[in-house]
Amino acid sequence: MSMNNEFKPKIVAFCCNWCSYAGADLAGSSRLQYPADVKIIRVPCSCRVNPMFILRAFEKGADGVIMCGCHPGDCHYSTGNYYARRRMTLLFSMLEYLGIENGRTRVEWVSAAEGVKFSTTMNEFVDKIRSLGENVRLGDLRCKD
Amino acid sequence: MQRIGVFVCHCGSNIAATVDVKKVVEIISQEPSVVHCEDYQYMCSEAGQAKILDAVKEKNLSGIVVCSCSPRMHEGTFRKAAERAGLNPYMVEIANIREHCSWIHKDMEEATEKAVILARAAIAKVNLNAPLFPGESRVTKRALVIGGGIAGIQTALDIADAGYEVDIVEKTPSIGGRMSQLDKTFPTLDCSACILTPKMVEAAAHEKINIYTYSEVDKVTGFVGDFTVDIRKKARSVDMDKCTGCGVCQEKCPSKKTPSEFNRGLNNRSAIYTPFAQAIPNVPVIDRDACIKFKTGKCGLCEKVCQAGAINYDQVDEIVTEKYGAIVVATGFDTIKLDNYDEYAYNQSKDVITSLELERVMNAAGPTKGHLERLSDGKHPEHIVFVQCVGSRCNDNRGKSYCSKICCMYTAKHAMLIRDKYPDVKVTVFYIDVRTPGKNFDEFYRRAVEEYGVNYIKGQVGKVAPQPDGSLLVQASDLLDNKQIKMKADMVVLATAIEPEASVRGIATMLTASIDTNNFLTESHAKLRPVESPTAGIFLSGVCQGPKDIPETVAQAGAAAVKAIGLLAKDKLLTNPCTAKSDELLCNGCSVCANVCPYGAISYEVVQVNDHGIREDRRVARVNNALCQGCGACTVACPSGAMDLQGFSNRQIIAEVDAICR
Amino acid sequence: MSECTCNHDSFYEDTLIPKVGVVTDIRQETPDVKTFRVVAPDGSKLFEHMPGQCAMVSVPGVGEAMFSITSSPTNKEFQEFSIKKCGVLTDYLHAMEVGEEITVRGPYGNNFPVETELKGKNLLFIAGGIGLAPLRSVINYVLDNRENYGTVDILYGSRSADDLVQLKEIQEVWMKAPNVNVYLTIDREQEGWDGHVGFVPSYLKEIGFDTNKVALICGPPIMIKFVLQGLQEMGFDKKQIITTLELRMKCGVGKCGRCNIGSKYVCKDGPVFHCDELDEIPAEY
Amino acid sequence: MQRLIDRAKELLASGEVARVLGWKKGDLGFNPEPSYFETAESLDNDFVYDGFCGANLSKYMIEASKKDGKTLVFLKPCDTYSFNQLIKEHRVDREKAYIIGVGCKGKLDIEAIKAMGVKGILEVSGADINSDCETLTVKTLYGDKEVSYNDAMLERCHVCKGKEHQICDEVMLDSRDTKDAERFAEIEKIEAMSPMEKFEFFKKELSKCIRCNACRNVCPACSCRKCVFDSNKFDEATKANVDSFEEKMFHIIRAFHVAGRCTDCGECSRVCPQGIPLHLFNRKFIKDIDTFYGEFQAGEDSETKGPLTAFTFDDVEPSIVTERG
Amino acid sequence: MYKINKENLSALFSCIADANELYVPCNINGSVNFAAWDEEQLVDLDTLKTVKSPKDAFFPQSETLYSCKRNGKKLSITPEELQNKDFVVFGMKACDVRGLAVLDKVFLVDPVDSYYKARREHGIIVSLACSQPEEACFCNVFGIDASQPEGDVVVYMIGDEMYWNAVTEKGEKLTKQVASLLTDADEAKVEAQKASIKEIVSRLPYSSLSLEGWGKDAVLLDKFNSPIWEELYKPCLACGTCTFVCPTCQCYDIKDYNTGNGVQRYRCWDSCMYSDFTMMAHGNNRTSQMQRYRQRFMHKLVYFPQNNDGMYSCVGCGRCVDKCPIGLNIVKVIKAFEKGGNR
Repeated sequence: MSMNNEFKPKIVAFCCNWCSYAGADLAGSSRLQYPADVKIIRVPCSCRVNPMFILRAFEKGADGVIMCGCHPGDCHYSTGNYYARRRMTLLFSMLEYLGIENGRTRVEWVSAAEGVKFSTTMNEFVDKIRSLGENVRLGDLRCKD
Repeated sequence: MQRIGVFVCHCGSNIAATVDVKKVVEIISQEPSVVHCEDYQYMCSEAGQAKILDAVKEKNLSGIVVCSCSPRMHEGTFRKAAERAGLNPYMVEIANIREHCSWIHKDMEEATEKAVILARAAIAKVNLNAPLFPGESRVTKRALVIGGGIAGIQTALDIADAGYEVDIVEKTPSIGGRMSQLDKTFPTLDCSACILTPKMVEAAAHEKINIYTYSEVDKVTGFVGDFTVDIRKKARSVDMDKCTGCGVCQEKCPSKKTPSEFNRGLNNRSAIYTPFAQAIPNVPVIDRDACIKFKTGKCGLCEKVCQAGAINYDQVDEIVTEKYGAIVVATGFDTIKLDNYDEYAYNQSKDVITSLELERVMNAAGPTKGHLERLSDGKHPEHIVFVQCVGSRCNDNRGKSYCSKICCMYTAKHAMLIRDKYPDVKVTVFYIDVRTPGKNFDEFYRRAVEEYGVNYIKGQVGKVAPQPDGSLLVQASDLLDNKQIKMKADMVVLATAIEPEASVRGIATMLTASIDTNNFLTESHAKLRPVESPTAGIFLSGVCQGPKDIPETVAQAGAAAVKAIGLLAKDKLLTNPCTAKSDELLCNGCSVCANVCPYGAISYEVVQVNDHGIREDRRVARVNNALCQGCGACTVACPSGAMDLQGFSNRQIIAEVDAICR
Repeated sequence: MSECTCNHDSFYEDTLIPKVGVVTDIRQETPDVKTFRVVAPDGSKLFEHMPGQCAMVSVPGVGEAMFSITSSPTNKEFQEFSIKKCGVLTDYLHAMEVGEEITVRGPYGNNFPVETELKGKNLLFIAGGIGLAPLRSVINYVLDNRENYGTVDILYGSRSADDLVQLKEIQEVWMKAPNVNVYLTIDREQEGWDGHVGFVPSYLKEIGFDTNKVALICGPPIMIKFVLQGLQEMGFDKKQIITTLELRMKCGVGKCGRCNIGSKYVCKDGPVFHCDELDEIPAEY
Repeated sequence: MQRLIDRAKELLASGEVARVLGWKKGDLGFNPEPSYFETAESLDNDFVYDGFCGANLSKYMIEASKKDGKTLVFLKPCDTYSFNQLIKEHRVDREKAYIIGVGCKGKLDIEAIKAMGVKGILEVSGADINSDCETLTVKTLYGDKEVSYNDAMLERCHVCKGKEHQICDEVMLDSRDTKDAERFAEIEKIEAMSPMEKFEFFKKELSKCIRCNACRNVCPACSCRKCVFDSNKFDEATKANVDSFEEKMFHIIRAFHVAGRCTDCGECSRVCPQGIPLHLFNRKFIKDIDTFYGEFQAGEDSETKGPLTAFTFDDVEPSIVTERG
Repeated sequence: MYKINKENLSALFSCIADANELYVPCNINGSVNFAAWDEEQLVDLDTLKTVKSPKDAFFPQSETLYSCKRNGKKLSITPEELQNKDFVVFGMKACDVRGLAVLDKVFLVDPVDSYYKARREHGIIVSLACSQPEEACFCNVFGIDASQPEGDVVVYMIGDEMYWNAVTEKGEKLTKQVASLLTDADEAKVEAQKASIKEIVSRLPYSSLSLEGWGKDAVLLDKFNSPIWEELYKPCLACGTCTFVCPTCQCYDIKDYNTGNGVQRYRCWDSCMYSDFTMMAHGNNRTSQMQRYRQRFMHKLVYFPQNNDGMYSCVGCGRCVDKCPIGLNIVKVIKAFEKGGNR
């Protein structure tokens, strides 16, 4: 962690290739700002996001993880996000049950046309994570040296 | 470990204005496994690509990272460049430092730091990339169309005209489908038979089209480009080659008590029958359930009167196995059963009929020879009430939640035709909304109201009660005037909701095509791929995909044909190499992956494996690369990690996560 | 080298802590075998060893595995490892370039008794494939101390001519050394090969050595099995046959519990065993 | 119990089955072990079925399915759910199993007896399957003690799923109603805690975990040939025990992998040497699945798609977790 | 011999903890294990056996050996600091202390394991004589006297008093530290307790277990090739419970953890029962569970004694008897061979 007192969260965003990644591209070409703390990983579909990836991100020091996919019903693969939705609902519920602040994870459906929504979502999410502060409840101590 | 070259693009000033490109190069050069790193003004330019070619040769690179614009923009460009350099195109990864970095950040330090991290993530991924090769599969240049209605006929004609063989499988004795039952068509009021029959004839005569009527699809195996289909030709009991279609057998047949399917049960037909006069083929079939010969063994009259000697009681079902490259589903629709709608007295009164029955009543070849009359007593009606949305847009469980789409228009048509032919008949239409989007549709509806004086009432019919005098008492609410109405009617016509033909569910299962809860086949993308099923090589034509009128059906039929032609035109199919792959040593054979696969791409087989010295037979998953589209649903469902997605493997994504979080 | 701030008595007191080694030379021996030359970052030799000993080579974050040291102790400049590609670590090593750093700890295990039992004896070396790696250390040791030993016969075979490891050294040094006979064989006929063709055990019988020798053998298990049979048929006593076992180890210091065969630890009590000793331990190797 | 032995001998003798999978007497009277019996003699000498036969034998049927001939297996009502689930996942072969659904009067937990302060247990009587299952007499080095049968039962028996066998060829011996607690009561208690309390509770529990993998290896749903935590597929093959994260990751993912497949058989909690209430993870998923997607009991049949391999268009959004507060 | 009233134990712990790290058996959510002492901990000296043996105070379940950092192509290695502070393990039982003697044979022989050695040098053992042996105990079979453990200080719980007897120099030093809390005592009560324990031990179900045919004179290959193993291993789940609760099991794995900033090479306990234990890139010498099961017991009862002058790698603590999920244990193995004529 940097020494200046401003908290710079590490945020991983999984974006599906067909909608949300394109939405992020649109946010970019529309020059809609959101904090550099967000780093995007491209996946073919939200149903490719394994809970393991999310826990891994937290293990390695992420402060927030957000997953974006096509709106339900609009999945490029027709049903992927429906599975993703169930998986993430259960995972998030479990994390909350374990006492992890429930704002650290989020799912948002962002279409390729929703550049504005993408950037607003990211701004909101970063604000939320900043208000939650550093992730101390999840994460491996060894990564914090 | 790879030997990675990293190329950082300035994109003019698009990137360089906010990202300190030189600094990125300086930092990234220090990364392990990076053996080459440079920046350039426009990496996508010829000169930029040449730099990739040179570096691959000079430094013997095995992987490439381009830090530039979105991969959705130039991933293809750089993959091709890599290929020209002798590398596998899938050894390229893009770090998106324009749309996801320089364009959205203002602070140079921040943007530069992020660009470095994005580059590291791409490097981490490339380190685990493996060359991928698109597979090839051959294409059988023949299409199957399931369903011989207007959708199927149009699709078949379009495919055949493009020069490909087409088979139509129709389960009834004749092609023609629902459209053949219609009297007139909106919005131009052409006679349905007049425009359909020529198409039927054309299809039958087309040298590239082969029609299997009275046949059903029994079994489908294979995949896009290479389906194998078993078609069951049901025993017709009439020799197609000998029959001249003279019709004597039907006249002489003593069993004439079977409700006519074609006339919606409004009259009866003989046991040996052709559904309607213009049937194609004009060869009757024997309905063995109704035929006296089959029931008692005595009779055989048709055989005696047939001069052609075409009657053959010993025919059995025949299975034809054929190979196809593409399959078009055009199974059409039926109206829903009205058992849940007792309030409309459909089952109590013969004078309450569905709109499709009205079509037959109004048709000159129909049960009343085209005379508008009450089916109970043959009297001329004075007042006809039309009820809209019977079972459509229903928010309880009795009907369908969707709009059947065609009812508003055909009701306007019916009202108009009645008013035109019988100006003395009063016509009232109860509607919830009148929906008339479409070319000349609203004008059509307005003519019904304005020119023909059809009485439209926004309101719902609560009850239709048959009266002792034979009339019908219609109780309804008028929503605009907010009052209850009671009116006497002589006939009530129900705009009954349509639903997909019942057999489509079985067909969808055979095709592994996905189907929604209403039994409509699902399209691959609601907007962008509306005529393709998510299952590759399966196309959708007509109402099996969703409610449609004739013009839309024909348009979609043509679209489906074009998609099928596009497939058949290829000699070989290149398959997307980013497909799922199962590690058979880890696979449990539990089927969870197949359960979530939208494409039916996963099958199971028992193989002998050698698991570190343990030899045993195991049930393991196999991914068909021709079908897999690479969504990855299976990879997450798989608990053991046996199923992985090439190009987006677990390790690769985890490496990206690690690089970002480090 | 980084400043040591720890409280270990001396930096490398614990044998689990490796030394950093620089790869100074990489030779492609066969399509899947490369020989790596390693020295300390200051250019000196990492450690002293005896022929037959092995060392743990590691790329931090990738893996660690035991390899036999193929260079002779008589080489005063460096150590060499001949490594066959067979897993994650070896894949990584094979992709490496000269100048990169790895870690090495060792030497581990016992050695061929070159200074005791073998002194003054006639020696017969029999190797198959990558199995030449440990024997090469002995052979060069013997050649460098030629006066201490009797005759030297070397029988070496491989799948094909391309799979013969250290072919250059064999041809240019061993074949030219005094009182040394080298017999090469490959499994199948191959264009451009005018030497012997056939499996090592059958070639062994064809040649038919007399038994006033000590045999040192190393190779794939199946070869060892038949060579052993062959030697016994020729009248060799198991005591006269010395082999080295496969190096399936983790700690290298006889503690982690993996490589033991019965009460013997391959990493500590081996890897060099007399064949009569093998009869006394369970067949778990 | 003799009836079981007689029936097993009969089936062995007739050649209907090639072997019997049951429980073998332990050396302390309360530590029976799962065992195969191939002869009438061994059944006579060693077979046992009493209150301490808690082990769920359905997972052993994976290996037994590979053997020649049928295996007679004794399954308690709750074990049959696991067996059904294993059929669904093609892990066992129904044709290779002859299932005797054996009655159950609640299974005993020797740890529960010890937790009552009973030390030096030499013998426990009253655990016989034919007894009235009210009181156990425990003979110890330090005198005799009486313990209520119900107090000594495993956690899972207090929330018993019922006396019905979901799948079997025949039923033998009677079962007893042992349910005296609400299945989700513990979960609700935790859900009502503040985030900090929840976190501390689980941190304490998981800090006990020694990564011995007993929970995983005994679990009939964890039937993977190679667990992800043992393979390199996710780069998560760690056996370290450094801080709580590793255990957290392991237990969350394990629970996730068995979500919708876990029948709540309770074996994980039974075998944990540290007494970690592992069922709290699995049961949380079961509760959530019931709430979000409708009630579902894995193993009730061998065909229904599991909740994580199905969906509806109007499933709840993940934000429900935040919204429900 | 000194004594201290049980009421003052907390003060005693506090006093010890002032100068040393202190590990005592604590009840954490219902399980008793050795843990670092603080005021908050629920100390439990009544429970006979902690779930895990105290071996991880000397041989931790996970410990970092060294860290590597990569700077460009350069590597640097920083060894982990060795234990350099004294620590006290309070309440080890006779079997646990003997367990350390077994570990010593592994870690203190050449090449010495410096991590373990440092902990042994700095560790002060306060052992607690057993007052209520339980059914699974069979330490007497290995010549261990539960009533008279080894250790730097031996303590005895008798009534409301705890008797304290320093045995070694380290023990004397610790005694000096806490002297203010101790009062002089005579040995009569201690001797009485010892006698009563001996009587109880003789009544333990496993007390007359015979080790005949095992140990350094065992016929290794007879035992190894015995068909009995095929019968014994079948129910084994291949979990590591027995290994991880055992005071003498010392198998470990060496692995890397990538922290993002470097690599930590750590070692952690491993179990020879795990299916991947001997899996290496170029082979696996124990591919079946039978082989792995046999390895564990052959090691404890034959290999180890043969390499260490007859010392068994089992101390009869009975933890595996208590904890095996499906009721297997070393005693059943010994008995099975007894039945089978020790072959």
